[in-house]
Amino acid sequence: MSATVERGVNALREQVDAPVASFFSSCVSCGLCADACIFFQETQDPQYTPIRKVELLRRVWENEYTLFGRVKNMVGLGNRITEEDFTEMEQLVYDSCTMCGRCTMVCPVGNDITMMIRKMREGMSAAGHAPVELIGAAKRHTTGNSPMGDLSKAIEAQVKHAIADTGIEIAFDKPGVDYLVILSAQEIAEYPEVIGAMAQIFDKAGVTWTIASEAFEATNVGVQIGNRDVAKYLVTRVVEAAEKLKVKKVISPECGHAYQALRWEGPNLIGREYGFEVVHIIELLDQLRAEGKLKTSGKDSDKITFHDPCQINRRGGINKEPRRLLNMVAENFVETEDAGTMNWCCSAGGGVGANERAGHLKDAAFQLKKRQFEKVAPDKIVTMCAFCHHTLENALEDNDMDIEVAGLTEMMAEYLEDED
Amino acid sequence: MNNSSRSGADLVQLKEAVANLPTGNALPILSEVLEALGQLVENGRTTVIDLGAIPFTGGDENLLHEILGTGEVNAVLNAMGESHVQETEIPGVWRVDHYDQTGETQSRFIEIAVIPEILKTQIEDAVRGRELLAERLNDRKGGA
Amino acid sequence: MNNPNFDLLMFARGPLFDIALLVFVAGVLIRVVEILILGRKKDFSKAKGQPVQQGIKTIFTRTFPRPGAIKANPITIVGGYVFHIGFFIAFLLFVPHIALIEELTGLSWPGVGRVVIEGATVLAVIAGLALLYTRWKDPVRRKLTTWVDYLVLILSLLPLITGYVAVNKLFGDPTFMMALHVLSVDILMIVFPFTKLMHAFTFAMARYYNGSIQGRKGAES
Amino acid sequence: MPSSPLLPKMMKAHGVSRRSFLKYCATLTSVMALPPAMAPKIAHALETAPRPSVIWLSFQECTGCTEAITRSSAPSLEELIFDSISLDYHHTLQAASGDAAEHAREEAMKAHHGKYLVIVDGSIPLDEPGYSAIAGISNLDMLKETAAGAAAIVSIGTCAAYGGLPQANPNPTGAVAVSDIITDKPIINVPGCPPIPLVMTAVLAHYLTFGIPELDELGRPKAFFAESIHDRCYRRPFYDKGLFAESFDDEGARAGWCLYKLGCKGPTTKSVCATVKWNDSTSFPIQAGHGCLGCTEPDFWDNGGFYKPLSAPAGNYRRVGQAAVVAGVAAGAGGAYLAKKNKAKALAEHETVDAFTLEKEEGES
Repeated sequence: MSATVERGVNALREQVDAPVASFFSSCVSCGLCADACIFFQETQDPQYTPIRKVELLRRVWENEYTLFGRVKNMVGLGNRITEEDFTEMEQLVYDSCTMCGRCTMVCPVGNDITMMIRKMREGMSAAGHAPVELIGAAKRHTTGNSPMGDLSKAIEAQVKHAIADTGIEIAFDKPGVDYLVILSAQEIAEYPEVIGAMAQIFDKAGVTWTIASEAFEATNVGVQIGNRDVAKYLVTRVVEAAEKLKVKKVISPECGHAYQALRWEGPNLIGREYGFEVVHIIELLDQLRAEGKLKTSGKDSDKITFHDPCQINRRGGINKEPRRLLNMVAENFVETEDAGTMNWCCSAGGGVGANERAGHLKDAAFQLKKRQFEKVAPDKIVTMCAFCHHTLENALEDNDMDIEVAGLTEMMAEYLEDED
Repeated sequence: MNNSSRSGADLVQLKEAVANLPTGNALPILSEVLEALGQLVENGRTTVIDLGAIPFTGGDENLLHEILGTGEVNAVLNAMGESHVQETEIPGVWRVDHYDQTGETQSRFIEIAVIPEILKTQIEDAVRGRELLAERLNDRKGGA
Repeated sequence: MNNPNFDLLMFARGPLFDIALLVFVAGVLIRVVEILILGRKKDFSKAKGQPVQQGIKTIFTRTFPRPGAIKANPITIVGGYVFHIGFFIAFLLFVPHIALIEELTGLSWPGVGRVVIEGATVLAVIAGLALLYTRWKDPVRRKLTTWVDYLVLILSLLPLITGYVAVNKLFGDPTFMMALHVLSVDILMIVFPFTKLMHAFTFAMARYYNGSIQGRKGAES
Repeated sequence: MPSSPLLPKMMKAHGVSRRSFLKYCATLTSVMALPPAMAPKIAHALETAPRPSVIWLSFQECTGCTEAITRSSAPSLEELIFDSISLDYHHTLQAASGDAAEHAREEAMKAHHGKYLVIVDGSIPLDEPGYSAIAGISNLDMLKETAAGAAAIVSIGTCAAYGGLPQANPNPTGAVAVSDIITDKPIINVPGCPPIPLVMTAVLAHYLTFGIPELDELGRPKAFFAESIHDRCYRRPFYDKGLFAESFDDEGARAGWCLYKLGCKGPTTKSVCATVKWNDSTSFPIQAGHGCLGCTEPDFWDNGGFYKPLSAPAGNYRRVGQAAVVAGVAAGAGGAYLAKKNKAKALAEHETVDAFTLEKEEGES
């Protein structure tokens, strides 16, 4: 066994705990997770059955964490994990899974398969089998300050732009404010309007906030690759900046995996509780709404539907908040089939979008979304994840569908009540 | 305990009701009787059907009785316990029920015959009868 | 002279049952203790929802499929329901079985009549055969299924079939069929801890963990 | 020794009419599951069959079988049939004793060699001849000697048929059944503790009229041992309805509910007790409120306890269960300890990576 294979197996070994053991003990191979998977739905290829994607983790558990498995090993019935095993799993663990979490919701015995995919990726990445694009992004983020490389100049420019547009002061590295805003690279590069939108809303609501010049990037490719060392390294930057600035809360932006990385994984990656709280931007907006600090006037007359980002709704618990906000500004709000907790993935989350090898799978998966959108025929799709936004926009264009995509924060800012 | 709230009277009723549920065996038996009656009429052949050979409950008995009815001849034998021999409303079809000295049923038959075998005087008994009669006459003569 | 059928029944009720009980109880405990002691790391993230409550709730709510699931997998879900419910009616509400459990544990409850038991048995067997069919025919399940899965499903059906045959005296010597029935249960108990039959115990743990992981985040489960 | 038919004379002497006899034969056909039309033929055969010589051997037994067949409440035809045989040796019943008794047996064996019928009640001890001997002759020797010239053997009672109570664990005398010793003669087993008198006489009647009846794999006449007591039990509807007595004095017991939970062995016991019944068809154990003990089956004494439900396990399950709990928890903890050690080792051996060490090592296959 080569050193990297051993490193991979060891990483899997580190991941086995009571939940994993109970999940594998409980699986009866009923196959119901298959229908929950967007890639199986659109290809009908049984290899994409979610539970099959965590087979290596299952083998490590059986071989090393059960007495009966140990006995089996002793009599030579064990099944050692090889380089080929890792290679074979690559396309199942990375290409055909967006960690959307639908399988976790339907498993009749309650297996959190998505969590186990996350654990599988620990082994895969340690064994050197993460997709090259994601490794590249990790390198860029490590040496620079975002997965797209060094975005220092870009964010400075975008903030300046926003100040000019809104006439509201936005300060970098201002200590003692209530909130630290971090952004996803996608927003900085593609949808910078969100900065101005936040500035306007916060200004009206009297929220004090800042951006850290050292740590403005919210995304964490370490979580997508599934490598806890890389993820820890990246999340530490934000934690350190927030604690240095002594903010009360950090706002997780409209980005799915960033919310998972910062709010739910981060404290466990660094092994301690934060000195601040994490709140999602939409949670905050809904809270401001409830407090009467977010008021809108007028409504969009377009037929609007909402796309739930998996990591924020299904795996993040933010479900009613965006709908309450959207109802303030949308006159003609319609839901797609399965909307809410069981919404289908945009087709490219969990690192699939960056993975060129997975292109055809992503395109196939989008066909499901396409059919759902066609049924509703909206003028506009609103979402709360910049990467979903990006994916939908491109896929709609590829499929010649003339539907606008918008971020929810931006949309709320658009209908902010003018102060008299 | 199971159903402990049930009253005793209900239980007895239930027990009887259960014991008397028809098994559905009465009708096939009656078809057999009809066939046997044909044999009797055409060939003079006698048939005996053993009601003890199949599950036969009170409910079945009732149905049997309802269809066969009660006929002209009704004989009670006293041969080591009673035997009831009764012609049904269907001439040629007889019910023969044997009881022991304590009145418990021993066996139950339907006999399709001109006259059931058991009613006929047995020659062996007649032999003894002749002896007995002769003896009694002799006694009377001797006494006179 | 011996009655070989009765001897087999006594073997199945006696020494083999003892062995089966030992393997079953010890095996199940080994596996459950093994899982529980393994534990999980403390979660440092600040809980938004209520992980413990939602974990417990999910043990029950996950019993019901999500809307649309039945339409997509009618045989697996309906068959799964009928099989489980039928199996447990026949297992837990047939009075001779209650007598067995009472003998072992001192616990007892009212049973039901033969019509219900036999109806449940027949339905469970039909459902089990349907599950076997879909395992064999459906490409997803076929790919997932190992020979042990087939074995386990067949072994789960045998007590139902042999019990029905023995009680109804369909064929064979009834004592022999009763012996086969008890034997089939002994075998099922012996393979139990080594196979996916363990889900009968670990499903509650799995559902709890699922619910508590989701519940911590305030997400549904 | 007389061998001419005795029955008609006996009947006459007892004032029993032939009609009564015919009625008895009709009941016999019903009991033996023979066609009813056979009744007159049975009557005729019984009347004309030569009176057979019977040697009755009593070994390790309690005389209950003899009691059952000889002690009816009223003079019965069963007795008549029993009386119609030439019982040349039965050391409990015969007047002769000592050498004279043994002499009668030897006489009968000599006179009817190859034709006499041997009836045995009681089991035969094999461990020590002295455990049971008659006139200095061990049971084993007497059985072998007597069986040698017999036409057939009827093993009356479960002791003779299957070893019965003397054979019960730990079988101190090494008791065995007749069929364990005699293998070259037809043997009819009429088990029961004791057998139903009517069944004993019906078997005798069958032997006298038609020879050896059809037997099951345990040597029992199928006519009496084909169906289980459970199948013909009048309490069966309660079993089917799920109504069971929980104790001998509860409401269910008084209402006549099924006795399964109180240990009734009816489902695995083959006999006609539920239909033919006992004491001139008055009752049978289940009707008297007690479960069937299974006395017509081999090893009935050791088949898991009279008051334990048939479905309950019969072994050392309580001790085994406790041991299993201890062993399971201990082994599980042991397994978990190994697993935790394994995980701790894995965590200790964790090789921290960064974005630049995520790629595979060079030179790998």
